[in-house]
This record gives sequence, C-alpha cells and structure tokens, in this order.
Amino acid sequence: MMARNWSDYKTSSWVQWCPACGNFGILLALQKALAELNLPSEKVSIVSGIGCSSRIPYYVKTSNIHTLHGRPIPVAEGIKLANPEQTVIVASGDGDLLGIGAGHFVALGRRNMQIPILLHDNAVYGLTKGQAAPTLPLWVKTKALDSPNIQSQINPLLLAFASGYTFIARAYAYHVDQLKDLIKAAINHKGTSLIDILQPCPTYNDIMTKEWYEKRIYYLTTEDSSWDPMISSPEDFDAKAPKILSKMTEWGDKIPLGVFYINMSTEPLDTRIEKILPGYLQYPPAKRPIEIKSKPLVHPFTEFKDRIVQT
Amino acid sequence: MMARNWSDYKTSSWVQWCPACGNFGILLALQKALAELNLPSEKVSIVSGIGCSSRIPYYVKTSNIHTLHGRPIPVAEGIKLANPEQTVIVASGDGDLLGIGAGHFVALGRRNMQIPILLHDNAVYGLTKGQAAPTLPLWVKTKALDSPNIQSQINPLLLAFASGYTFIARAYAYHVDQLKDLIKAAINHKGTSLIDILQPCPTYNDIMTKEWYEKRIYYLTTEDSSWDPMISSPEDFDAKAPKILSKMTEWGDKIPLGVFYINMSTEPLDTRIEKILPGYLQYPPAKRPIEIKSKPLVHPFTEFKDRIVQT
Amino acid sequence: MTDEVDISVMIGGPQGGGIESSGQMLVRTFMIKGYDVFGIREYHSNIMGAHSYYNVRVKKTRPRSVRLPVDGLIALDAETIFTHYNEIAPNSFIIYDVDILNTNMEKIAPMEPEVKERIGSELKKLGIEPIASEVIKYLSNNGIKTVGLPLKNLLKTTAEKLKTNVVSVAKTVNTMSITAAVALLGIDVETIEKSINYYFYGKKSIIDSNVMAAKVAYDFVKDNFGIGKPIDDGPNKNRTRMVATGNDIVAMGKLAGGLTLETYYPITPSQDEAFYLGEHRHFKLDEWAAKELGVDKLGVLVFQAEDELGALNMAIGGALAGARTATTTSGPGLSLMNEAISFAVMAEVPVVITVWMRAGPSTGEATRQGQQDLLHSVFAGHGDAPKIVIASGDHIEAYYDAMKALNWAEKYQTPVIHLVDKYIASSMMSFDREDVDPQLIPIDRGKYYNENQNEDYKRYEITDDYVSPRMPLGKKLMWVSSLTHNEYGIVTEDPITREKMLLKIAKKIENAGREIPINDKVSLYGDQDAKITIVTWGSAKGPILDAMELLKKEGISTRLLQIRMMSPFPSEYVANILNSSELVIDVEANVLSQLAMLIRMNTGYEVKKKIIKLTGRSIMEHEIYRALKSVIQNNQDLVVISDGA
Amino acid sequence: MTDEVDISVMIGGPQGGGIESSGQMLVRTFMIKGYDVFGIREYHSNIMGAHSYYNVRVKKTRPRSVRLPVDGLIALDAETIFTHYNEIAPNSFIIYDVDILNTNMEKIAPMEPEVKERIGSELKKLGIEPIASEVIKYLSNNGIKTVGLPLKNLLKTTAEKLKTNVVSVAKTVNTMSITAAVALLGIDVETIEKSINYYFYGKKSIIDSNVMAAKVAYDFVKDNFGIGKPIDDGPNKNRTRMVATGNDIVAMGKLAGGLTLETYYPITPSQDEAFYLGEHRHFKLDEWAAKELGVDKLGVLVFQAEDELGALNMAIGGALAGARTATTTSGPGLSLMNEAISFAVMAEVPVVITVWMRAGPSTGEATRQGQQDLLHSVFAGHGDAPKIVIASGDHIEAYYDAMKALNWAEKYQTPVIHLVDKYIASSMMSFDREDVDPQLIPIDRGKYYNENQNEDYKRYEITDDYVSPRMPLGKKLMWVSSLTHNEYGIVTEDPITREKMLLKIAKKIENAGREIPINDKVSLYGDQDAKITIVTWGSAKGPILDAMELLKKEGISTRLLQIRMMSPFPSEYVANILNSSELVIDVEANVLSQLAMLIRMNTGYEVKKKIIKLTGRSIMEHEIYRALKSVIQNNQDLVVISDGA
Ligand SMILES: Cc1ncc(C[n+]2csc(CCOP(=O)(O)OP(=O)(O)O)c2C)c(N)n1
Ligand SMILES: Cc1ncc(C[n+]2csc(CCOP(=O)(O)OP(=O)(O)O)c2C)c(N)n1
Ligand code: SF4
Ligand code: SF4
Ligand SMILES: [Mg+2]
Ligand SMILES: [Mg+2]
Repeated sequence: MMARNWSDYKTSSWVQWCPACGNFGILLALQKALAELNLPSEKVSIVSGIGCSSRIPYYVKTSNIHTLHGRPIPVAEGIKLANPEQTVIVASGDGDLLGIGAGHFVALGRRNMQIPILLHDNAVYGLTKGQAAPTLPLWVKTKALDSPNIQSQINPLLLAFASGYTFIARAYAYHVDQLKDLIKAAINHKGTSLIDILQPCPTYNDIMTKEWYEKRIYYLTTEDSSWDPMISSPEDFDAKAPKILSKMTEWGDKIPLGVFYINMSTEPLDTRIEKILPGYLQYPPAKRPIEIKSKPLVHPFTEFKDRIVQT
Repeated sequence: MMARNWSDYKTSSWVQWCPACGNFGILLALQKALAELNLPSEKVSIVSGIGCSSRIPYYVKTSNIHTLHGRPIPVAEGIKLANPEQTVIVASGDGDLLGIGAGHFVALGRRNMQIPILLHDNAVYGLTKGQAAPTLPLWVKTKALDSPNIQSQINPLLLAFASGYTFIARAYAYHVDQLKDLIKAAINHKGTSLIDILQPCPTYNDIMTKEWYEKRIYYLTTEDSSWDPMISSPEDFDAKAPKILSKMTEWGDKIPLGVFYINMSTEPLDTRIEKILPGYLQYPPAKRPIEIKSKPLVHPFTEFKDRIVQT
Repeated sequence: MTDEVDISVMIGGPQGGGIESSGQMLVRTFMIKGYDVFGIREYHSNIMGAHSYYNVRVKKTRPRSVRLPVDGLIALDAETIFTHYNEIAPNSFIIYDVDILNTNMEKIAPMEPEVKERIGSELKKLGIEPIASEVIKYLSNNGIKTVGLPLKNLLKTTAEKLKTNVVSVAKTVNTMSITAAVALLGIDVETIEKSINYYFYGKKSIIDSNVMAAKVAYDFVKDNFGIGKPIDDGPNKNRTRMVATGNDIVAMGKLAGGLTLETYYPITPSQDEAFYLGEHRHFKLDEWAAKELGVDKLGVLVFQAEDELGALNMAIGGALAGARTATTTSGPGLSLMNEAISFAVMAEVPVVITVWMRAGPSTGEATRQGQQDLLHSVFAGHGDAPKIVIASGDHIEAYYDAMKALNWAEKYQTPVIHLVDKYIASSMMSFDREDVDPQLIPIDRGKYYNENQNEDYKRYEITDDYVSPRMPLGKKLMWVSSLTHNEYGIVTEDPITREKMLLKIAKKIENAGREIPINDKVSLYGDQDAKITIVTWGSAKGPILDAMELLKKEGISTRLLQIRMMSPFPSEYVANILNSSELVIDVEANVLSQLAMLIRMNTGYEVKKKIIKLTGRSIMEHEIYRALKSVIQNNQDLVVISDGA
Repeated sequence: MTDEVDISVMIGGPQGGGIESSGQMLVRTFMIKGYDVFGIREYHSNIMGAHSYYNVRVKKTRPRSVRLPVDGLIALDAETIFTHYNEIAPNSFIIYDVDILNTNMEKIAPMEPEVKERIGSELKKLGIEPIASEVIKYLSNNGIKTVGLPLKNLLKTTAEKLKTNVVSVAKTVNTMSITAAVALLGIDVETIEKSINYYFYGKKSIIDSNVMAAKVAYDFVKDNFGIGKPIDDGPNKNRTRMVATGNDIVAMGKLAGGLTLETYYPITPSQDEAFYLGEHRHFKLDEWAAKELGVDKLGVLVFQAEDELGALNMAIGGALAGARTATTTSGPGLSLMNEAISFAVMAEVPVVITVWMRAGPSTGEATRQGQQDLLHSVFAGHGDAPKIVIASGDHIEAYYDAMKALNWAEKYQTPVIHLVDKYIASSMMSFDREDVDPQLIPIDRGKYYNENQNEDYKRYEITDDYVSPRMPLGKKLMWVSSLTHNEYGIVTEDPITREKMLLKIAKKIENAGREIPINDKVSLYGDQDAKITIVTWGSAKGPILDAMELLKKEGISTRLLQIRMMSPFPSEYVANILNSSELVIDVEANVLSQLAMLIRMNTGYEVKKKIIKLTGRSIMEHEIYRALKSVIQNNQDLVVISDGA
C-alpha cells in the first residue's frame, strides 16, 4: 500500500471554524498523524460530541461518528468493545468531556481501553457562545460572560490520573508537529490516553489567547532533559509519582507541555475480556457468526442446562 | 437550648441493613457528630441517592431528601444555593457518587460549596445485589460476581483533589469516634469535603471484609506524628503537595486513614456569589420576598431599560 | 384433586431467609410430579429482613397467574402469619414454627407502621389479640389445619442423624417447612428429594443435609398430622422440561437471537437478565452449528456500564461497529436513555432496549409490579422520534419477542423498545423444548451494502422502502450523525434535505407497520365472537386468561384482545375488534389507563370501562375475575383492584 | 403605502457579519417611525461564516409573522443573492455590494452542496449562469430595482469625513446597506440615526461612525437611485415602547413572576433566556415595592450547572429549600431531564421547566425551528408521571405563561413544562407597557403549613384537594422521597398506601384541570361561528392569524382554536369546538402531527386535514395561506409546506 499523505484525509466539507481557531492546528496534526501511521480511512473512527471542536469528524476522511453532547466516550467504547481492531479516537470539547461527559471520562480510565482522548481545551463553550467551560479559571471574565467565572477550573491531567488513564500528555494546538507526534504515540498506546490540547478560541476566549499561552508554555523535556514519564513497575511508581503529580499541578505563569505519565504495566480491556470470555479477540461481537443461512445457532435446551428439570 | 444526645437524632423507622453492615457505624458516627455540634433537626438536611447506604435519611431525625440514583449532589447543591444557612450533608454509595454520579462529584469540586460528602465505600453495589462498584479493585471476584472484575478501581481521594475539593479524608466505618470527629470537621469546613468511608459489606463483599481492612488500615498521624494536611499558601502547596498526593495513591498492604488535605485558601461558593450578586447572603433565593400581598414587585419597563425604544 | 388439580401454596418469611430457594424447590417438586407450574415472588427492595413471599400455582395445564386464597400457607416467621392470615382458604392449612407463637405484631421491627396499623385494626374488629398464637387459634377455629413444626427439635434430629451439629444444618428449615407442605398435599418424599437434587445441583453436602431434613420433616408430619391423599402424576411425566423466570428466558431469547453485545447498568428488575446472560456468556452451540462452524462455543459480551446513558450509547457504538446489540433496564434507566433513543432514531442505529417495568413513578418501588411505562416508551426521545415498541404478555412471548426485536432493529435500522415487567421477570414458568424453538424466528439482518460496489457509500441513501443498505464501521468510509444530515451522513441545514430525512425516518416506521404481520402485533383469545372484549397488554394477560375460564364456566363468554405492538400501532385491526364489541373493558396496572389512551389516540375508540391495579402487587386471577364480573354485571366504570399483601 | 402599510425586508450575509445587529437596527428604525414590527432571524449552528438572514415585517397593527416574497433584499454577500434571488417581489429592490458581482456560486465554500445543487439546477433551467452579476441582471430584467453599492468607496468617504482610516469604520457596511434600504422605503436619515443611537446605546464613537456611514449611504442612494416616497408616521408615535425577543420576554416574565433561582445548562435556543436574566440578576424594584420593602434592588440567582441532569436536580433542591425555581432547556436537555421530572412528580416538587423547542430529533439543528416535543413533554418521565404542560403562541403569551407556570407549579406542587420554541426565541416583537402588566397575574404560592402547629408535620398529607401544605426545608422536620412514601414522606411498600399516593398525584393534576379557567387553556380567534376551524398550538398561531386575515378578505371565514394547555387537556371544550365544525385543519411543525394525536387521545376526534412544516424554517404567512386554501378548496389531506431558505 502506498504511503498516505495528510491531505488524503481531507474531505470536501467546508471547515466552519472561525479564522485562527486553534482547532485548525489540531485537525492538521491529526491528519498528519494518521498519514504517518498510514492508517486506512475506513479502519479509523473519530468520535466526537457536540461543540465547535466536535465538527472535526466531517473534516477527516475516516469513518466517523458525530454523537451527542457529552457522549462520545461511551459510543467510542461501544465500537471498540464490538471491534477491538478498529482504531477509535475521541476528539471533543472541554465542556463535552469534562462537563456533561465527566462521568464517562472517569469511567473510561477504569477500563484502560486503547482510545486516545483529544481534549480540545479552549476553556469555553464555543458553540453555545462562550460560557465558562470546566477548565476556565476562577474569576476570569471573558468577553461573553456577564460576570466573572465563579466556578474553579478542574485539572484534566490529574482527573485522568485519578481515573486510571495510562498515558497523559498536554499539547498546544498551534505546535502542530509536536501535537502530531503525541497523537501518534497516543494512538499506538495500548491503553487509555489523554492529550489535553490547549486550544485558543479567538472568538470567545479573549483572555487565554495565543499570546497568553505562548508566554507560559514550555516542554517538560526542555526544562529537564532527564524528564522520564515512563512507569514500568510499582517501585518506579513510588519513585516517580510525586514529581509527576506535582508537575501535573503546575499551572500559572508556567504551563508544562509534553508527556507527563505513561504506565505500560496496566493491561488493556480487550485482553482482560479475553481472560473471562475466551475467543473474544478472535470473534469479537462485531465479527462473530450469529446464524447459518438465517438459522439461529443455539437452542436454549442446549446451553441452559441449569434450568432443566427431568420429570 | 439543651445539648442534644445522639439518640435525639434517631427515628422510629426500622433500619433495614444486614447484620454487621458497616453502614451502622456510619449512622452512629453521623448522629453523634450532629449531637456534638448541637444542630437543630430541621436545620440539617441529609441528601442521599439510591442504594443500601442511601436509606440513611430515614434513620436520622433531620429534614432529609432521598433523591435519585446518582443525583444527591445536585439536589444538595440546589438546597445550598437557595439557602446557604441550611446544613446540607450528602451521604451516598460509591456506585452512586463515583459511578452514575461521577460527573456531579467532579463538578462540585469546582464550586467548593460547604457540603460534606460521606462516601459509603463498600466497593460493591449493595442494593442491586453485589456488582462491582468503581472502587472495587481489578480482578477481585466477590461471591456475587460471575467473573472477576475487569474494570480497575478509581481513587476517590485523587479524584476529589483533581476536582478541587478542599478537605479530603479517609475513614473506616467501624471506627465510630474517629469518623464522628471527621464528620464534625467536614461539616464545619467552609468548602467541599470528602470523607471516603471504608465500609465493609458482609453480605456481598466477601473479600474486603472487616478483617481485610483491619489488617491494612493505619492513621496518617500515627505513622508520622508530624503529618500536616493543612495548606494555607501557594508555597505551602508546593512544599506539601507531592507528599499528600503520593499518600493519596497508597493502597494495598497499607491503607492510610485520616485527613489528607485541607485547603482553607479557596473561597466557598456563597461568598463568590455575593460578589457578583450583592445581597445574596442576606436574601438568598429561598428567603427573599417575591411579592407584597400577592403583587409582583417589578414591571419589565422598570428594569429592562435596554429593550426600550422611544418612538 | 385429580381431574381439576389447582393448588395454590404460599411461603413467606424474611428477605434473605431462603424464600426464593423454597419457591424454586416447590416449583420443581410439582414439575417432577408432572404438573405445570407458575410461581411468583413478591419482595421488598431490601437485602435482608423485610417480608417476602413466594406463591406457587399448580395445574395440569399451564397456569398463568396465582390466586387467593391459598390452599396452604408456609409461615417461616410471625410476620407472615399476620400479613397473610386472611388469605388462606377454608379447609387448607398453615405451617409455622412453634417457637414464634408468642410474637406480638407490634414488636416486629421490619413491619411497616401502615401495615401494622391496618392489620391491627382488622384483628381488633375480629376480636383477636395481635399475637401469633391468637391468630393461629382463630384460623384453627375457622377450620384451617394448623401445623406447628417444632423446628428446633427437628433440626436437632436432622443433625444427629447426619452426625453433625445443629448450626451446620440450620439453613434446612425452609426445606423442612416446604416438605411439610407437600406432604400435606399428598406428595411423596422421593419427589421432594429429586427436587432438592435439581435445585442444589452438584453441591453434595448441601443436598445430603436437605434430603435428611426433608425426611425428618416428612416423618414428623406423617406421625403428627397425617399426610395428604397421594396425588396422581400430572400429564407431563417423563419429559425433559425447563423452568425459568422471565429474566432467564429473555436472556435465552437474546442468545438464540444472535445477540453478541449486551451493555447494561444494574437496575431491578432487569439486572438478573444481564447476569444470567453473563453466566452463559461462553455458550455451547447446537451440534449441527458447531460442526458447520468448526467451533464448539461462542461468546456474548455482557458489559457493565457506568450508567444508563453510557449503556445505551455504548450499545449504539457496538451496533455501528456491526454487532447485534441490546441493553436492558427499567423505568429510571429508560428515562435516562431518552436522549440516546432520539439519537438512535436520527442516526438509524439498530439497537434493542429491553425495559423491565416496575412500580413508578420515580424510584417508586424497585421490586414491585407496574405497567406504567407504555406512553413514556412510545414517546421516548425528544423531537419526533418514531420507533418500534413491543410488549410481551408472558414468558414464551417474551422469548420470541426478544428474538424478533433483534431482527426488527436491524431490518428497520431503528431502536426497538421491548417492554416486559416485574411480573414476568420474577415469576417462573414450566415449559417444553418445543415452546422455545429458535428456528421459528429466522435471523434477519436486513439490507446490507454490497461492499464491492465502487461508488462512494451513502450511509443514508433514500431508497424505495426508506431503508438504506447498512455497513459496519471498518469496511467503508462513512459518516454517522446525530445532526440533520444528507445521504452521506454529513451535516446539512438545507431545508429540503431535512424534510426528506424526517419523512424517511417516519415512513420507514410506517412501513414496518405495514410489513410486520398482524399476528406479531395482537393476539385474540377466548371466544372469538364474544360481545364482551377485554383489552390489555403485557403481563396482565395471564390472570385475565385464567379469569376468563372462570367466567366461561359461569356462562359468560368473553374474548381478550392483547395488544403487543404499541408502535407502529395496529389501528385498523384494533378498531375493528372494538367496534364490533358491545362491551369493552381495559385492564392494566397503571393509574392513567395508558393503553386505553393509546387506543383512543390511534383509533378514536374510547374504552369506557377500566380495571386498574396500583398496589405494586401482581394482578391475580380471583380479583380480576371479580372485577370483570362487577363491570359486566353492575356496569361499573372503574374498578381499582388491590389484593395481595 | 399609507393605509395598508405592509413591508417585508430581508437582510442576509455571513454568520458573525452583523446580520443580527442589522436586523435589530431595522426593527428599531420602523418602531421609531411609529409602526409595529416583527423580525425573525434564521441562522446556522455556526459561529462564523455560514449563511444567516433576518426578515423584518412592518405594519400598523402588530404583525405576527413574516412573508415572502420580500419588498427588499439586502445582500451583504453573494451567497445571499443566490439563496434568496427567487424570494423577491416584483417591483421591489435588491441591495448588494458591487464588489461581489463576479462571484461564482460554486466557489462559495460555506454553501452546502445540497443547496448549490438545487439552486444550480434552478438557475440552469432559467438559463442563468451561477454568477452573481448574472442573477442581478436576471432580477433587473424582471423589474426589480437593483441597487449596487460601491461599499469600498463609501467606506473611504466615511473614513475621510471622520478623519480616520478605512479599517476603523469597516464594520459600518451593514449600516450603510440598511440605510440604503430604508431610504428606498421612504424613511428619512434622522430616523435611522435615532435607531443607531438606541442600538449602540452609550458607545459614542461607534455611534458617530455609524451615523456618518448612514449619511454617506443615504446621500449615495439619493443621488444615484432616488429615495422612496416619504412614508407617513405609524400609529405608535411618541410612546415609550419595548422590543424584545421571546428569550428576553420570558426572562422578564420570570423575574416579574418572582423567580429567585434559575439553573441551566447552555443549549440553543434556550441559553439567551438565561443570559438575559443573568444580566438583570440584580434588578430594580418598582418604586412602590422598593418603598415598602426598604430596598431598591433584589436578586435572582442564575446558575450554570454541569449538565441538564444537574440543572433540574439543582432546581428541585432549590424548590425544596423554598425558592421559586425554574430551569430552561431545549429538546436534548429535556430528554436528559426525564428522570428528574418523574422525581419531581413523585416528590411533589414545584419547579418550572421552560423548553425552547428546536429542530429534532436528536441534536438535529440547534438553531432551527421545530414543534416536535409536544408528546414527549406530556409523557416525559417514566412510571405514570402526570404534570402540567403548557405551550405559548407568541411573545406576550409566553410572558404571562412564564408567570402563571410559576404559580401553578407551587399551587399544585408539580413540575410544569412550559413549551416555547425557536420561532419565539429569536424573533422580536414591539409592544407597550400595558401588554406586559405583571399585576394581572397575582403571585400565588399555594398552601403553606402553619408552622406553629404542634403536631408532627406530614409533608404528604392527603387532603380534600390532594394538595398537602408545603414547608421549606429548615423550618420543620420532614422527609422527601423519590420512593413510594407515606404521608410523612417515609418510604413504605404497603400496597394500600401506594395506591392512595398514586391516586393523590393523579387527582391533584385532574383537579388543576378543573380549577384553572378555560381562558388559560385555549384561545379561539377569528370568526367565532365559522364552520372551518383551524387547530394549532405554539408559535404556528402567528402566521395562521395573519393568513386568516388574507382568507377573510377573500370571503373565507375561519376560526382558530389554539390549544395552550396540553396537560391536563381541555377535552370537553376542544371536543365541542371541533364537533361543531364542518372542516378542521391541524397546523404544526412536526412530522407526526402531534397535536392531532393528542386531541384524538383526549376527545376521540380525528382531525383529518393536516398541514405540517419540517424544514426547520419558520412558518410564513403566505405559505400557510396557500396551504389552507388548498385544503379548503381542493380538499387535500396533507400539505407539507417548505418555503424559506
Ligand atoms: C444535551 C445537550 N445539552 C446542551 C447542548 C448544547 N451545547 C452544544 S455544544 C455545547 C458546549 C460546547 O462546548 P465544548 O464542549 O467546550 O466545545 P467547543 O464548542 O468549545 O469546542 C453545548 C452546551 C447540547 N447540544 N446537548
Ligand atoms: C437510574 C437508576 N439506575 C439504576 C438504579 C438501580 N440501583 C439502585 S441502587 C444501585 C447501586 C447501589 O450501589 P451504591 O451506590 O454503591 O450503594 P450501596 O447499595 O452499595 O450502598 C443501583 C444501580 C436506580 N435506582 N436508578
Ligand atoms: S468559537 Fe472559538 S472554538 Fe469555536 S470555531 Fe470560533 S474560535 Fe474556534
Ligand atoms: S448488602 Fe451490604 S451494604 Fe447493603 S445492607 Fe447488606 S451489608 Fe450493608
Ligand atoms: Mg470548549
Ligand atoms: Mg456501594
């Protein structure tokens, strides 16, 4: 098969974002990542919720689902449960994933399914005209708000860590190549990954702008060339966790980017399922035969011996 | 007013829990805490979801609400928003608060409302007959499960921290006096507090039993008499956070109990609201006049000047 | 008791005290004896201690309901005596533990104050002290055989015979009590032994102690009260039969129907369906199939979600990937699924939602009966969300409907809501191999896209029958959307495309209404030409059919129109039947008479006579019989029936 | 244009390009001139770039809808020309920027392929190239005045006059374009200046540049095309009036109605209601009230929840604490609220749910019109959940209904669903002080418990009218429960108590149906004795009333039955009206004709003639007029109307 180019993943749909929206960077990075991984279009599903960012499925030539506000994660999980071979990527907004969808965000961590979460973190609700998202800091007053934000921000990295995600990173929407590399790593990671992508929204977030971010962001590995997010044993965990966790809490004048945490020792869900349901990987729900020439394969009296009574 | 006794908070309803259920310890600790704080019955509301533990409102003589599965937190928030003077306590199950209700659990942290969350953590769904709750560890097979648990456990302490809770503790249901003290502290804490209460369920959790817990639990302050969970400045945070966070991750042969984290520097929601809505504390929604002898207080032409056109 | 065998026995005691197993053993005992059995459990939403009871009905032909008064009551505790003393037939018996005779009702903690008050004042009127022994005396005076078992002694005897201690046989008290009952009913101890062997299959030491306990109890009854006249074998001897709850049988139907993924969030009374399916997740194929496929076993994945929103959205994801998927829930979960139902309608996703109705509104009573979710189901999901909604009336129907629902979901690419209820969920029925023949429902996966075609795939192509050829994710480039979309699944706000797409969905369901045969939508029972038509849906069918037999014996000829497809509604057929009746009586277990409303909405016909039950308890033969008679003879408009404790 | 003033103007351009402000200024311009105005915005679910337009209708008496063709089209971009070229009346005008003349439709990125295809083939049939200049030529050939504005030059002139650069006045192009339009319609430049002053109230430099731009544009039109014959003042000169959207006016109604807590989760088209209320959260009291209370200002708390489940459950908590509470949402949010609605029914919590309907099912089109949530609302919540459901037909009704809903919620201790829609939400209407007099709706908080009584408080006491005296939390010991409960609110599974409590809730709502006067439930418009009855609900009322006037002029006498209370349903009244009609025509914007279904369910009457609109666009006077005529004259059963781009 020929190597693919990022533009092979472009569609003819008009990209409806505002000029200079950070989503453009994310879209490009995603297309580049897919191209470099050379993934066939129909074998990839991008699953989104509702929001500006959630329009991304229409702009990528893969087999995509535009779901409900807050529900991309369970839909993605369903696809993956039914067909573990499909590459499934969730791309959605901060309101979608951490507000209305926070319950699913947490639950996914318990499963460690191989699903990368691309969190379009613009700190606002774009599509509904600029309300505070769960990542908007306390007391910030963007221009669309009638009063300063009275709710504090939550920390997506720590939330993912507390929930059991095994690959946790932060990126910046306009650093397309770095983001592309992270997306590739996340797609390949055999477990649940989060990339918290700082995404300027020039239309509604007039505080956390391109300039605002670019004054603050730095890469973990630049600051500390020995930075090592990889945890491969419980001892490793004890040794590295305090530093990783306190890096995750860093936010303010300096905002670190890069991979914070990778844990390869947690088994992904599909191999767990295989252990309690032998044959699952060979015949996952989407692929197993359910009939032969329309004939059902099992009569209850064949299998449900525990309900039989000989009279 | 006469000092109250814990038995003043007893009701005549039959307590329907199984013999030796950990909920009995929690109930007693709560009644004792209310008594020691000498709180009038009608000024306290215990709000629960659905589950074994969520029957607790019927057993405490305060003004209580038995809500929906997963929704005690928003109902509690509504009460508190409308009447900040009411003492509002959420008491509910781990499935309720961290499974179906996880989104609200996270959102509450952003608000830092003065609501203590008593998490009845038995690691199972009691009332629906023993399924895995989000705190049941991976691969544990309790007797009610048809196969070992394939979902990992989440960490309630870290989840609370990531969400912005400002008082985070862990307790053990049968240590009634220690739990009572924690509940008192949580009720008095001017912000959102979590007490993760390890609660044996002798009927369905035959793994994490009384014996199992009592072999493992220890108090933070016993192990380390200098343990100090109090954070009062950003510098304090930088200094103490790594240790606090790594203590929060400790789980296994040793399980720490006690207060992990207190942060007094975050303003609670009611005083935040007062800043954007002057008069809120004096006239909260439940208490402000809305009519005089049935007459509405405002004509639109009085207030909505921005819609007026002089022709 | 030969030709017209009709036995009703009840066993009551505290939740967690083995009521369920006792019922199961009773059911099996009578089955082994060759009878058809129906048994139902009534219990509190409670893990231990609250009152629970099991009612078993035995006949030569399949009973479909229970009735009061019972022919025998087994009281495992004093609460049972107080709660059911007035539900025992004259000439029947009550079995109780002699140690509870002194219990005063006021002292029984789990008994609810409302119940104590009501029973207390009844007893007062009868001049009876609220003490167990007094009630027993009263019953005895009324001709009821009162059989006190000295359970402590019997346990001791059992332990001695087994050469063990009393504690290790303590759990056999239920077996003793039911043995006493079947002894009085003329059943030999061997039959109960067999039943013990079935129920505790494989657990040798438990079997041994229960068998011993049964023998001891049998001998005690024989010696002290005399056993009943031996009962003949029923018509179903020497067969391989099955006994299953509704929860079980729906799991069986789903498995046979090719389900490969079930997501769920636990909720009573649905979770036992998911559990049972989960226990059989790695299942054996029929021999012929195993041979053809070259594998012995295949799997169905049963997955616990974090909530019902997750459960249905996961199922939707699974369906899009190509799996046959379903989810199972009850009222509160259904409420939470509304948004995703609307999504599945819009995105045309085949998914089955099994709804085990219980007593609402809101949390209501998790373990009690209600048929209250009919209109909510038909109109579930905002924004014009037509879908298929079916309702099963009994176990066998529920089995086949589970299979059909999976077919229709895929054939019409739509969510299908399958309504069943607590009555079916926690009742047991005996049946034969032929009763659940999966080959009667060939598997139909609907239209597939020919993947070798070379054009761009239109997921939502508008075709003659409004169904677009499907394709699982992973095979073709495609888009799926919850927004208004064009034929490719790409969002559009073009007004004309929107109009077309809304009509596509609506007409697809209308079309399903035309294509699905009437026999899948309604059943007409009884005297086909009767002028009195009873109309109902769901599990109310069983007790009505039983009551109709009683009416028939009195010369009252009736027919029953059971409506099974709620959407699209079989309007014409229903209108014809109702318009050709002189009297129409609607029976259902909800406050609004929802079926009557739905009928009027679809046919204009106003059903004026209504019987409803709101207590959360099963509808029983005797009360529905009485209510029907009262409507027929006294022309009453509304009868609210309330029997059962 | 004097006696029979009826002007329809449209302005179109890209989302985010000032269409909204242009519409607002147009509306104010005509108001200042003394006319009544109705304006509505049609737009994509998009932040910037997609096509959007605003349609303004001007009359001496209040217009209630818009109509096509328009008397003037202002095209801020080429897409507008292609999209609306066939919606312009002969003898009217089109205003456009001369710089866009070369635009080829195929090159317009935001235009959807479906739309391009359809318009492309239309143009082809007409023999027109899909180039803006060609379309303009075609229009000109058809007698339409084509007014090209050299906007770049005009901006330069404006900048020069203001002694500033072009960039800083760039945003005034909209003002120029609408000035050109009103100039052609005979309005003086002073009026538009006033309008600019109102709209940009307080922002001096913006006002200055817009006023200058208006002057420049006015002069240009005067010099090159000639201005219209001066229009007379309308009947509403020299008054203090208001203009507000439906979102605005519901916020006003809630504030006047004593709302103290509104929780919400943002969703189009509801969020603007919450925002507007939020902006006025700290509001001024009427003088008399301020004096009595000794405070000038009071507050309403508007709180953003994490989702709709949170929003409604918070509102429930607030209501239990004693606050007058409401939440506001749209279809998807309503779906998510189902479980809590059932909770509020069971726990008898007074809470108002304002539902701004939009185009469904599922996410559908967030910014488009639909009346699709009627039956979903009536049957929202599992398990028999009777409640009050009302639907407003226009701004003024929505205002008073918002007040009434708050009263009814507290009086009957029930959730009240208040249905409004996108048509009302994003349209503007002019009105007077007397039109929104809050004193017409005295505040009624229902029955309170006398807190000095000494007995134990029974939160759910069963009373004669089934309403139990209320008490806020904090004043009395009490229990509130989503489970079946006794009068104290304590859980019980007693069958008889359950029956009583279910009947209590059902009868309470039935009782509300009896107590609430018929005038609050239905309206009958038009010729009261007409034999033709149109039946409708919600915002379809406006265009129907306008169309009825046209029919009347042609001698066709009709009456309109607008149903405003959907539950409990005014069955008797509706049945009487329909049964006394010779022809009944149902009009609504959904695929199932849901009102017709609800009518049949409640009255048995089958409405056989139906007009529906499914495109997501507003129903307009001219198309409903045509459709009604076609039903009346040609006896058509179903007309699907589809006008508007
Ligand atoms: C159930 C439901 N509630 C609310 C909405 C309205 N809604 C659409 S997008 C959105 C928020 C979008 O914010 P975010 O997820 O941060 O995405 P962004 O637009 O910022 O990319 C909301 C609230 C909806 N579509 N569905
Ligand atoms: C919406 C909804 N889904 C499911 C249920 C069923 N249900 C009742 S309690 C419960 C779980 C209880 O577990 P937990 O919260 O841990 O409480 P516990 O019983 O262990 O104290 C569930 C799933 C319900 N009542 N409502
Ligand atoms: S509103 Fe913000 S997030 Fe949305 S498209 Fe515009 S810039 Fe991007
Ligand atoms: S099941 Fe477990 S949690 Fe529930 S009452 Fe029994 S012991 Fe307690
Ligand atoms: Mg966002
Ligand atoms: Mg639990």
